[in-house]
Amino acid sequence: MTKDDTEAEVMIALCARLLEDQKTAFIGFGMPQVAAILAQRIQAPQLVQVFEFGAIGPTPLTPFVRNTMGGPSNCYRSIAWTSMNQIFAQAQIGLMDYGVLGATQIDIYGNVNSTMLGEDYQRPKKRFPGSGGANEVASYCWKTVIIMMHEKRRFVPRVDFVTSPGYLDGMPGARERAGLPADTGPWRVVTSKALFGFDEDSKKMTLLGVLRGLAPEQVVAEMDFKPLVARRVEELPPPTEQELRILREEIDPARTIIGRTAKA
Amino acid sequence: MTKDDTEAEVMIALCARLLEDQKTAFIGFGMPQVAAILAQRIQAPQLVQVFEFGAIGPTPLTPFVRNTMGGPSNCYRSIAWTSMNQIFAQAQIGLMDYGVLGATQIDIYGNVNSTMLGEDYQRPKKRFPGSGGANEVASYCWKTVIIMMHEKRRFVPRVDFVTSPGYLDGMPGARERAGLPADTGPWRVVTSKALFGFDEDSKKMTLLGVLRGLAPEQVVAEMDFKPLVARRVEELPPPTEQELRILREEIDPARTIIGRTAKA
Amino acid sequence: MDVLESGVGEFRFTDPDEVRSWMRTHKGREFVDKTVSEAEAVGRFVADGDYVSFDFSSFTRGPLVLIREIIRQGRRDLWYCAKFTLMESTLLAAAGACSRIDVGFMGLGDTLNRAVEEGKIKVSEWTNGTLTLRHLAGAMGVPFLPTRALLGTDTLKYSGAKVVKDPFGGKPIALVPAVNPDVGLIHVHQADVYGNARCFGPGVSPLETAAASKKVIISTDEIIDHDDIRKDPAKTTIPYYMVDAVVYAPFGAYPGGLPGVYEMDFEHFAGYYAQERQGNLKAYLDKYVYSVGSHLEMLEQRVGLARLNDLRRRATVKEGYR
Amino acid sequence: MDVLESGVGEFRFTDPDEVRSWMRTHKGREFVDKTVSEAEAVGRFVADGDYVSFDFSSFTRGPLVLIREIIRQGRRDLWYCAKFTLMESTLLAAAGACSRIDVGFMGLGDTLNRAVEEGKIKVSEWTNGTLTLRHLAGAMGVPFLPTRALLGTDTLKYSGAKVVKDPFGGKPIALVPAVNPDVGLIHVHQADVYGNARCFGPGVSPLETAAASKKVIISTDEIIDHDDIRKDPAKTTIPYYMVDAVVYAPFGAYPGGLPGVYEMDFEHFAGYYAQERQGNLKAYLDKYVYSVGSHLEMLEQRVGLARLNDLRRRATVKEGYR
Repeated sequence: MTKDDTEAEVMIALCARLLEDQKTAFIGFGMPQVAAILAQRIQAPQLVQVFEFGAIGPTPLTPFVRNTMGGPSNCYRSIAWTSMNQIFAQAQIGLMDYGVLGATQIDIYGNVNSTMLGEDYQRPKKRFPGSGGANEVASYCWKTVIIMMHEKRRFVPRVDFVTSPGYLDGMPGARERAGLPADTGPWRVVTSKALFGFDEDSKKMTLLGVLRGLAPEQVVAEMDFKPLVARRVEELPPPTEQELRILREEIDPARTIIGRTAKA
Repeated sequence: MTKDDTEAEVMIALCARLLEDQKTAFIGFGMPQVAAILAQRIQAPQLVQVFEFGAIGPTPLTPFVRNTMGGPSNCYRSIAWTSMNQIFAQAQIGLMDYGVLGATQIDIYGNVNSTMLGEDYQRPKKRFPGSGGANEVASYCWKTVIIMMHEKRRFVPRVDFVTSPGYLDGMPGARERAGLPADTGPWRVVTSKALFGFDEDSKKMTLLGVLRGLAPEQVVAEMDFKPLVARRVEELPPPTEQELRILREEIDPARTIIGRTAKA
Repeated sequence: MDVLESGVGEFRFTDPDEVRSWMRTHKGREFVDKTVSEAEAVGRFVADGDYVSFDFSSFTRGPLVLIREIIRQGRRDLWYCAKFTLMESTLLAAAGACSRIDVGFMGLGDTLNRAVEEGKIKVSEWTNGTLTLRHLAGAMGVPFLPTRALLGTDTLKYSGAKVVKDPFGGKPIALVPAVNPDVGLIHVHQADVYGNARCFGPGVSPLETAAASKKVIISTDEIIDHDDIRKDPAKTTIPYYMVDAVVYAPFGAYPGGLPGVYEMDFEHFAGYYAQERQGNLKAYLDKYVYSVGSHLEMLEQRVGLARLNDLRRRATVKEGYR
Repeated sequence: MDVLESGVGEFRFTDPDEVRSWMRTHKGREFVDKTVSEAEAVGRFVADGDYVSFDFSSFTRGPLVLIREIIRQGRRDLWYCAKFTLMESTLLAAAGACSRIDVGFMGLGDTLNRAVEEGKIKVSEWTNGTLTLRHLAGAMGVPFLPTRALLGTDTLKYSGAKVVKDPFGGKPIALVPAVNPDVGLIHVHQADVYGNARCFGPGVSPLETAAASKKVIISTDEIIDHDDIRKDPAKTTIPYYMVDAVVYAPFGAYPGGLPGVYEMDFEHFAGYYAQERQGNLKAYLDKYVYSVGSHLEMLEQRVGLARLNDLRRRATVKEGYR
């Protein structure tokens, strides 16, 4: 991370680079939106963004307007405007290539917790907002990308509550046995320091790349479990000048999203 | 029947009189359409017609255009245009007061056959077009009206094939036991000679009225089963001058529907 | 949740994961020009033995241009989904193109009824509503949907539906299996070259049919700019990635009508009825299908511009159809 | 079709025949003027203990006018359906109006999370998609719908869903029970006095919410002629017979926006966030709800015409929203 990049800018840039042009991508609220717009402005002008309230293929106006996911700027010049049941049907039938989600906590098998900490569901130690549409996205989309701050407390051996399914207990075919669509699951985890995938056999989170200037050990030290490490860990370039310019000048000049840093 | 009324005109007029203003009515193809338009022109101007392809509340243009059920004349100035799954959902949830259907054959419990005669489903003695949307209408609407030519071969003790449900075997609660919506079922059968209801306890077809000039015995003689007969059988006036004028001059001057007579 | 009853009818069912896998690999998300002639569309996307579905009706916004092309190319053994069907199922059967029918409503005239009586066509029994619901299940990627229709009837007995006890309320309820047709045929008012399509007016199930079908051929009376689609996204009935081919076919619904654009041709249907009653659909097919090389040739040589102009002139009700 | 797993969450379920009976007797098919004030609508149609559903979002086309009125009238023990929810669930909880929540997404800020931690609010776990699907089931008059979401997760475990073996394909599938809310609250762009209503732009589930709910209150930014509805029937989102009350409420979605008409009030939300973080929503409610007698008074005295005009001015994107 160059000295003045925020953690949010790093996560967003790394995430945007993963999204291919002329693919469909189910986009969650907040940071995933900014990443998708950035991807559209660089390598994926015809990325078909899809939102859970039913907009398909918008070309969002910038500056990005925080909160109004359903408003005119964000839904500008869509291909179709539908509804939630319709758009999740399309995801369920296999039409969505990517899903991009934020998360509060994740474990080694990519299970995501955005519901609660503690043992007693009715009296949690800490309560979070819940699934939103994340459970559907993580269940239905072909390749799910999870984007999160790189903080130790967020990477835990086993999440207290599985809000959205990763590879469950990691046993071969665990998702399919549960009835989830075949050949789906978390594909990448993007953080402010690194990029992870999942091992094909063990389904364990695997370090694929680290931000230029960081060592794999530094990244792993800030996780509460030990991920697998790829034979060759890629060096991830920090946000380019072009990426930063577009983020800072075009998409989010008020820095409501890109200004975020880890609380830890 | 006055000398120059056709059987179709009689059936249509008798049926139209049953439809109340400001009620919803699921309308089948052909004769039910003409009856609904006639009702709108006389006592039920705000009858909300509903068609299985999704039109809600049209005020059809006349002359009535045979066949183009989905065309602009028939769907003119609707309240809403939807789709088949949507409109059957509304019927299933109990929003449709009437269903009006034609039928090929009926039995004493109001079960309707529009599928086939014979024993072997794959090699019927005579094959008919099948349910269309009639099964849904007869299952979901609160009061189903069946409109048919009064011919002996059409009123049989037991239909060869139950296409659309009447009171099934006539046992109390038979429809509910099968899983059909409670408190539904055939309400009236309108023919070219008479009007029938169904006995509350035995669920048997019951003669409620006969066309002026006919005796109940004459009507029953042209049925292959003996219906119950109401304590007081109403005398049904033949089509009025107003009804005939509207049918002949406004709705169907080409007589494509109102010109029909029994083949027997 | 025990199965209380199972219909004996044969039915087409595809495992939802197999459907998903198809949708992943065959439904391109690329923005490519998909316009082709009706001959090429049918040649590439309709195979012998396919399960074929259609929307909306032979009288109104039906893809009759594609039905005639299927007959012209001599397809065989189609399994035809007769939901809200009329002329086109009859023509397919008369031409020997289909050997199985899922019955909602059988057709126009007695030709098909006789074919069933003679054992030439195999049928399974459904209803317009449950066949459309099966498409919705297919479009949702779930294996079945529940319905309170069919229950208590022989229609259920000769369908592929099952009756189960609802695990929430305890009452019997019917489940209909999803259908994912091999081919969906849909005529629309407008489409762009990528396949984003608009239908105006009520319709049976254009979106469900497009979403459920593995291969989708759109025929359209107008081609519009992609930019127009983006100016009014609420008007889009079918998004492009569900569509495999776009056939530009003015009067593609002929002899049926396209609401707000042209009326159905009553005289044509009168002639059809007469030939159907005489058992002479061969002559009808010769005239309108086999003896002409294309839809355009049929319109020009068998219908004529004066008649076409007249059908457009009669479509005076425009409200709501744009 | 055995039940393989059952969630332990409490859930609202109404037998479909009971729902039908309600729809038969309470949903009038008469064309009567249903316009009433927000006070009268909430007074007549929202009772303590009701299950309440809402569409679409507090930021976009939400019926905030009705939420504030519910709080003003001091309703208690509501069971709130938090599908795509944000500010309004938080306000209801802060005001002590709701005691149970079906969670899709919890709210705006930590107020609600703390209320759950402290045991002041009981929750059942769902997702935005499955809560919306439950409304679709309720709108279809069926007891459940199947989904391939929820499976394998704790979300399912604390929901009311059940997992069964699909009797067609044999794989496990989740069934979610229908929900028929006591009250559905929907803000729309336009409605006639009978309740025929139009929403423009994408939306979560205005029709499903209206169709499933026993009592439906529409708030609308515009009242239009009934005749206008009939001139463009494809634009009708909700037919009148689903609607019990029509509240004429310009800026009814405030502080959220109405696409194409006015933008959300960012400054207002900034103030809300600040007070929410300080745990001072009492002051917020005092200012915008308790100290004013009506929506109109709130707009006039707490927002002002200059701000309202500015919010309209900012809504420059009109394409598609009419």
